[in-house]
Amino acid sequence: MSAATATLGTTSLWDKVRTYSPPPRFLPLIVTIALFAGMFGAGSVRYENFGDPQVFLSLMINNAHLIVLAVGMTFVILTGGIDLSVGSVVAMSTMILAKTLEKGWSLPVAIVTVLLIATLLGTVMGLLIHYFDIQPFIATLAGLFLARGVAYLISIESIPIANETFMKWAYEPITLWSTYWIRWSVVVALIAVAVAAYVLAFTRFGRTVYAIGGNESSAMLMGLRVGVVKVGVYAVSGFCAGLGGLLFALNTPSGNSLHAVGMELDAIAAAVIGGILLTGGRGYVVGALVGVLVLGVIQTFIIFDGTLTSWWTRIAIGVLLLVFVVIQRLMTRRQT
Amino acid sequence: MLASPLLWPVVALLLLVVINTLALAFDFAGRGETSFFLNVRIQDGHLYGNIIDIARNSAPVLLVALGMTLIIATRGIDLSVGAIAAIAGAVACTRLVGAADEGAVTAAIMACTWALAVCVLLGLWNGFLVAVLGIQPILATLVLMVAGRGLAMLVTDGQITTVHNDTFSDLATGFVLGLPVASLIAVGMVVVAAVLTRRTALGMLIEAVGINPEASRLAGVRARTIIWTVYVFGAFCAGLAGLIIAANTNSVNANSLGLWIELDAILAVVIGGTALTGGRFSLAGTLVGALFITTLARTIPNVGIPSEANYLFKAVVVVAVCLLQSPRARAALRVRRRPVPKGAHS
Amino acid sequence: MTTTHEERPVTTTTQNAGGVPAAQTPEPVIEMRDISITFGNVRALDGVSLRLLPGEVHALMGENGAGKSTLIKALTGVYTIDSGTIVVGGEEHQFSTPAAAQAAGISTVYQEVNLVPNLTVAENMLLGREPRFLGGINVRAMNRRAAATLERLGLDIDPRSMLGDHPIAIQQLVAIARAVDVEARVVILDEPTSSLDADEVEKLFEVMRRLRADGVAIVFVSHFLDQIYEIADRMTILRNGRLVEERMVADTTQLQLVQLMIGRELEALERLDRAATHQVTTTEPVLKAVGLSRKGSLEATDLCLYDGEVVGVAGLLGSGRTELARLLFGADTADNGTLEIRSARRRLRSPRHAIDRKVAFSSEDRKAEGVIADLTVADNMLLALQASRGWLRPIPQATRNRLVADYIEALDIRPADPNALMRNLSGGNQQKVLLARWLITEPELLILDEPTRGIDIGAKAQIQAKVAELAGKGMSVVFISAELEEVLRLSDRLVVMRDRRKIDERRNHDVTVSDVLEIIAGQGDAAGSRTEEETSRD
Amino acid sequence: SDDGSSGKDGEIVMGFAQVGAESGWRTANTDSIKASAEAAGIELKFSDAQQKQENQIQAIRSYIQQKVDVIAFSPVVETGWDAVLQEAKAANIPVILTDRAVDSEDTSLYETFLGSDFVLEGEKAGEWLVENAADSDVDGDGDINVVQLEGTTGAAPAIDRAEGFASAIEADSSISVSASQTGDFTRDGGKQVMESFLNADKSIDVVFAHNDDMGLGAIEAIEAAGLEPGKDIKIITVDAVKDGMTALSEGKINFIVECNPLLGDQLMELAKKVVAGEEVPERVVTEETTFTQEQATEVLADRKY
Ligand SMILES: Nc1ncnc2c1ncn2[C@@H]1O[C@H](COP(=O)(O)OP(=O)(O)OP(=O)(O)O)[C@@H](O)[C@H]1O
Ligand SMILES: Nc1ncnc2c1ncn2[C@@H]1O[C@H](COP(=O)(O)OP(=O)(O)OP(=O)(O)O)[C@@H](O)[C@H]1O
Ligand SMILES: [Mg+2]
Ligand SMILES: [Mg+2]
Repeated sequence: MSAATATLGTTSLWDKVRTYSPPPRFLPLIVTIALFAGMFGAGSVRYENFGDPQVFLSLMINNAHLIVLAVGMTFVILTGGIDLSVGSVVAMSTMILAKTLEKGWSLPVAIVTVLLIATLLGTVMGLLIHYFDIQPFIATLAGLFLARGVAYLISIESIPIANETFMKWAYEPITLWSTYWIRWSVVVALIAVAVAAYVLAFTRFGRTVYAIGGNESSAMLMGLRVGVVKVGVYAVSGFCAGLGGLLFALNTPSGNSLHAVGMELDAIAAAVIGGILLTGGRGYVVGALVGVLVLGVIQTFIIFDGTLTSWWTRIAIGVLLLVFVVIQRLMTRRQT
Repeated sequence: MLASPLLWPVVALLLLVVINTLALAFDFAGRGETSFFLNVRIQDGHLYGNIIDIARNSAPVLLVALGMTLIIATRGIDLSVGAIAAIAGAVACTRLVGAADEGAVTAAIMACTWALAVCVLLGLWNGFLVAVLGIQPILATLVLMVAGRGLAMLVTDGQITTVHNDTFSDLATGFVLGLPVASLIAVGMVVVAAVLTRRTALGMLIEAVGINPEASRLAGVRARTIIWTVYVFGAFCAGLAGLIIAANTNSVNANSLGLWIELDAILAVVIGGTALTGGRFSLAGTLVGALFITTLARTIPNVGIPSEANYLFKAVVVVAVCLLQSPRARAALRVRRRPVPKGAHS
Repeated sequence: MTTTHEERPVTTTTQNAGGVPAAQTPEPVIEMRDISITFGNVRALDGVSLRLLPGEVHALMGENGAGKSTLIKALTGVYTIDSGTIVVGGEEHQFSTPAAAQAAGISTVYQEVNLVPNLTVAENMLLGREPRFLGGINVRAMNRRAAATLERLGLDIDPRSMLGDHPIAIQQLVAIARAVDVEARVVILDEPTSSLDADEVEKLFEVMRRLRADGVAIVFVSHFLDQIYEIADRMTILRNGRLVEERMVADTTQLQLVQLMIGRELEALERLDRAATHQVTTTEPVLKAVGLSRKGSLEATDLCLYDGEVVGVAGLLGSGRTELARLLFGADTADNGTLEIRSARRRLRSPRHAIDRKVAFSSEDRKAEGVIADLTVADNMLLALQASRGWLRPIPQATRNRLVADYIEALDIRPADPNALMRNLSGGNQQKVLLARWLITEPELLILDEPTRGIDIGAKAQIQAKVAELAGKGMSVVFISAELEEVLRLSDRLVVMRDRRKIDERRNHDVTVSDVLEIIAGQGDAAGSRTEEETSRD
Repeated sequence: SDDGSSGKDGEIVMGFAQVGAESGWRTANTDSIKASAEAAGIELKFSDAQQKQENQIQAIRSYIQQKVDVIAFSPVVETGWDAVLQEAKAANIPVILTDRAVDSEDTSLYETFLGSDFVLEGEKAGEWLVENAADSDVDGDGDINVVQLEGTTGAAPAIDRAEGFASAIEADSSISVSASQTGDFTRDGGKQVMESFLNADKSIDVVFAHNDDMGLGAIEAIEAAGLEPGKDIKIITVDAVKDGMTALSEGKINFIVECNPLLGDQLMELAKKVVAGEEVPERVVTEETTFTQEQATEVLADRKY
C-alpha cells in the first residue's frame, strides 16, 4: 500500500484523515480530563446537589493553593527533579505573612517579603542541586525541614490574620452568575496556570525545561543554559509555594506551623495524575490543574457520602485513586 | 580508601557521635558528674547504653531502607512502606489479642507469620501495578499509602491495640547474647540481602534494569519479574519493621505506626550513596545512612535542642552531610585539579 | 526570513565569519597546544595539539579510543583540561560550557546523537537561538526556518514531528542540521556519517563544501577513509591519546594513513572473499518468517535463514531493515505472519523468548538500547548470558574472568580493563563490548544491526572477519549495514528492502553496489507492474 | 431542592467534620458522636479530615452546599476559620465547635463551643505535683527534676497543657522542668525521647506526659533502664484512656488528668436546641475529673474507652 507513496515521510491526505488520532503526547491529558468529567458525572447521578455548578466552583476555591503548588511542581518534575519542600514553604509563608502583618507591616510589603523568601529558598535548593550535585530529593527534603523549622521559630502558636484588606480579599466572593461565586484565590490560580502554560510552551526557558527532562547531558551539549534553568525551576517552584501559601492564607486566614503537612505529596500526585511523567520531559501544566481537580473530586465524593468512618474514608480514597490510575494507564497503554 | 563513597557518611556519623559525647560530658560536668556517650554497661544480663539504644531504634528504618534500596535501584520508589508497616503491626496485634493463649510463644509466631504473609501479598500488589500494569511507581504505591493506613485501622477498628506477649515484645526489646534482637534481625536481613544480590547475579540484573530498562529487556533480562520481586521484598522488610515498632511499645496505633518512615528510609538510602535515578546501589551505605538518621534523632534531645528547633537542626545537618559527600562541593573547596565530567551523570 | 550562509555574498561572510581576516594569512581560528586530560588513571590526551585554519576541512583521525572525541570535548568546554592552552581567534580562551563555545561561534555535533527525544525536530534544531516574537518563541517562524534548513540538506522530515519518533539515522541528520544552521566560524562533526547512507553523505558533503567556501573551519571525524579523501584538506592523527602527526590529505596515501593511525602494518584489510565460498547444505532453515508484518513499520515479508549463512540486508534509510530485525527477535511483536524457528512455530512475545531459542540481536541504537552505562565492561558483556541463565545461577568467577578476558583480547577492546565503566569507553569500543555480549551467548542466529557503526578501520576488519568465522562454524547471521560494500563483501545472500518491505532477494555471486542501487531505484516500476492497485495509485 | 434543609422525615441533618483518627481518644470521640446521633434521631454526615485543616474547610463548604441543618466540627487548629464560617453564616447554618476552640474575634460565627479546657488540664497536673512535692523528690536531693514529653509541636493541646503546667508549678520553687521534647503524642515517640532523657540525666524525678500514650511509652523506657515506673520516677499524664487507667491502677502511673472524649450526648442536645432556635450558652465545658491510683482501681471496671 504505502509503496504507492513514493517518497519517505510523506503520507497522502486520505491517510492522514483515515488514521487521525490526537497526537499521542496529548493522550494522557485527554484521558485524564475525560475521566474527571466521568467522575463528576457519576457523582451527580449518585448524590443530590453534587451536580450543582457551585460544587465544581468550590473544588477550585478549596484547591486554589494546591493548583499553584502543582504548577510549580510541574516545572520541577518536567526537568526530572522533585520538590518536597512546598508543603513546608506554604506553612512558613503563612507564618511570615501573619507575623509581619501582626508587626504592622503594610500588606504589599508583607506579601513581597513572603514571595521573596520563598523564591530565595527555592533558588538556594536549586543551587545545591545543580552546582553541588546534591540529589533533588535530599536538597528539597532539607528545604522541607528548614521551612518548617523557620515556621516554628517564628512561633509555635498560630497567629490569626486581621489585616482588613487581606480579609476583604478572603471574604469577598466574586459572583459569576446568579448565585454562583468564586474567590480571588481561584483567579490567581488560573492566572498562574495560564502564565505557566505560556512559559512552558513558548519561551526558551520553558522549552529548555523540557529538554533537560528529555536528556540533561544532551541539553548541556546542545549549548542550552542547563544550569540557569535547573536553578530556575526550583526558584519557580519556591515562588509558587510562596504564592500557594498566600492563597492558603486567604482560605484559612491565619499563620500556622502545622499547616500543609504532607501537601507536597498532594502536589506531586496531582501532577503525575495529570499525565506528567516523573522521569521528566513529558506532560503539560494543564494536566496538573486537572490532577488537582481529580484529587478534589475524590474528596468531594467521600464528603457527600458522609457515612464513612475514618478508615473507610482512606480506603475509599485509595480505591478511587486506583481506579482512576488504572483506567488512565490502560487507556494510554499503546503509548509505550 | 579516600575515594570510597562510604567515607563521608561514616565521617558524618562519627561527627554526630562526637557532638553527642561533648554535649553529654558538658551537661554532666555542669552537675559535677561525668558521663560518656559511648558508655555501655551490663544491666540485667544485657548491654545497655546510648549506642545500644541507637542500634535497636535504627532497626525499623534500616529494614525499610533496605527494601527501599533495591526498589530504588530499579528506578522505583515505594511510598507505601509506612502503611504496610502499620498493617503488619495491626494484623500481628489483633491476631495476638484474638489468640486462645495470648502470651504463648506459638501465638506470637503465628501472629507474625500472618502479618508477614499479608505484607507479601501487599508487595505482590505493588509489584503488579508497577511491573505488569506499568504504572509509575510513585502513583502505584501512593494508592496503598493512602488506603493502607485505612486498612490497618480497619483491622484494629481504629483502637490502639495493646498486647501482652513476651515473645512478641522480645522482637524489639529482647536480647540475645547481650545484643538487641531487633538489631540482629535487621542486620541479618541486610546480610541476607547482600548475599542474595552480591553472591548471585540478582544485584547486577537489578542494576541493569535500573540503569537502562530497554537495553536490559533487549538483553533478555526478565525486568518484570525482577521488579516484582523487589517490591515484594520491600514489603516484607516493611512488615518486619512494623512488627518491631509494634513490639517496641507492645501496642499498635494504626494511625501513627511508621508514619513518614518512608521519607526517613529514602533519606537513609540516598545518604548511603544510592541515587534515586536508579542503578548502582550500596547496602553498606544504607546501613550507615540508617544509623545516621537514628543517631540524629537521638542527638536532638541529647543536645537539648528545644522542640521547635528540631527541624532547623535536621536541615542543617542533612545539607552539611550532603555537601561533604558531593564531589563537586569538595572540588570547589580544593584547587581545581581533575576535570569534572559535567555531563557524566544522567 | 532565514539567515543562511547561502544567501549572503561570499566575501562579506568571509570577513564576518568571527572576525577572521579574509586575507591569505593562515591565521588559525583555533589553536590547541599541548592539551592533556586524565580520567582517573586513564590518560585520555597527552600533549595533543590541533591547528584549525579558516576555510578548511580538517580530519581528526585515529582508532577507537584514540582521543578524538575527548579532544573535541576539551575544546568545547565539556571537559576542563589539565594542562595546555587553547587559543581562539588569537586570544587564549577556555570555554566553561558548551553554551559558551556555541556563543563564540563553535558549533558541534557530538558523537552519538545528543539531542532530546521529547522535543520536535524544529526545536532540536533551533533551541537556544529560536526566532522570537515579543519575547516568546515564534513557533511558526521556527518551523519554517527548520523546514528550510532541512530542505537545503535534502531531507524530507516534518519539523513538527517528535525527534524520538525517528530512527537514529534521521536523528543524526537533524543533529547535523542543527550544527550547520547556525552562523558558525567553526563546525565540528564527530562521526556524523556513521549511520548515513551514500546519498545522505553526499548531501552532507555538499553542505560542508559550501561552508568551507564561506571560510568556515570544519573538524570532521570519520572512520571511512574514502570520505576523508573526498572531503578533507588536512588531518591530525592521534594514537593512544598522543599526537602522531599533522598532514595534508593529498600528501598521504591510504596505506600510510592507516599505518600512522594504528602504528603497524594492517594485514586484515584484505578483501574477505566469502561470497563464493558458502554452499547451503541443510534444507531446514534456522528461522523462517512468512508474511511477517507490523502496522506502520513493516509490510508482509517472507524470509528464510539457514545455518552457516550470512544474509545481508540492504536498503536506504527507513526502508524497514531495523524493523525487520526487531520483529525477528521479538523486540517488537508482529501483528501478522508466522515465525518458525527450527521448524517449530513460535510466537516471540519478548526478546527473552528469542534468546532462549538461541537468537541474538545487537541493536543499531547502542546508546539507548545497548549500553548499560553505569555497569562495568565485564557486566555489560555478560549481561545476556547471565540473564538467560537466571539470577540464581551466577556465572562462576573463573568462567567470568576467562570469557571477559578472551573477548577483550579477541575484539581488541580498549582499555583492556574489565572493570572500567562502560560509560567511559569510546563509542567504538562500546560497540565491541556489545558484540561480545551476544557472541558469549553462542547464538545460532545472530542479527547484527549496524554492528560496525563508529568502528575504526582496523576493528571493522576484525569484526567482519569474526562474522565470517562464525558463519564458517555454522552460525546463521543477519547483517545490516548502511555501508553497501560491507554488506556485499560479507553476505552469501542479499535481501534488498524498500518502503518497509522486501523487494528482492539474490544469491550474492556477482552482485555489485550499482546493481543493488539499481534494484532499489527500479523498484518504482517493479512494484508498479506487480499489482494493479498500486499502478493506479501511481 | 426545596426540602434539602432537613432530612427525609423532617429529622435534623448534622454535618460533622472530624479531625481524623489520630488517637484512641479521637476514635472514642467519633464513636460517641455517632452513637449519640443515632440515639437522638439525628442524621449524621460524617467526614474525616485526616488532620488537615484544608480538608475540614472543604467538608464544611460541602455541608453548606448539601444544605444540612447544623454543622459541628473539631477544628484541627485554632486559627483561620473566619472565612468559611462566614459562608456558613451567610447560608444560615448554625455551627457548633467541639473539643477545640477557634480563636476568632467574631463569636457570632458559631453558636457554642463544647469541649475541655487544655490549660486547666495542665494546671491540674501541676497542682497535683505541687501538692505531692514531698513524695515526688525521689532521689531526695531537694530539687524536683521534671522532664516533659510534649505533644505535637504547635498543636493546641500541647501548647496549652505545657502552659497550664508551667504556671501551676511556679508555686513551688523546688520544681523545675529540666528537659522538654516532643514525643508527637505517640507511644513510640514517648519511648524514644524518654530513653535519651534517661541516658543523659540520672536525676529525673518526674515525667509529665501530655497524653497517656507517651506516658505508656515512657514506662517502657524506664523499665528497660532497670528502674521502676511510678516509684523511681513519678509519672503524670493527661487523657485517662483505658490503657492509661490500667497502668495507673497498676501503680505505674501516679496521676492522670481526664480529658473526656464522650461529647456525643451533650453535642446532640445542643444541636437540637440550636436548630430549634433556642438560646445556648457560649461555652460548655465537658465534665472532667482527675484520677489517682486508688480512684483508677475503682472506676476501671466500667470505663468505656
Ligand atoms: N569520562 C571518561 N572517563 C574515563 N575515561 C574516559 C572518559 N571519556 C573517555 N575516556 C577514555 O578516553 C579515551 C579516549 O576516548 P575518546 O572517546 O576520545 O575516543 P575516540 O577517539 O573518540 O574513539 P571512537 O572512535 O571510538 O569514538 C578512551 O580510552 C576512553 O575510554
Ligand atoms: N525520512 C523519514 N521520515 C520519517 N520517518 C522515517 C524516515 N525514515 C524512516 N522513518 C521511519 O522508520 C521506520 C523504518 O525505519 P527502520 O529504522 O526500520 O529503517 P532502517 O532501514 O533500518 O533504517 P536505519 O538505517 O535507521 O537502520 C519507518 O516506519 C518510518 O516511520
Ligand atoms: Mg569518539
Ligand atoms: Mg531530686
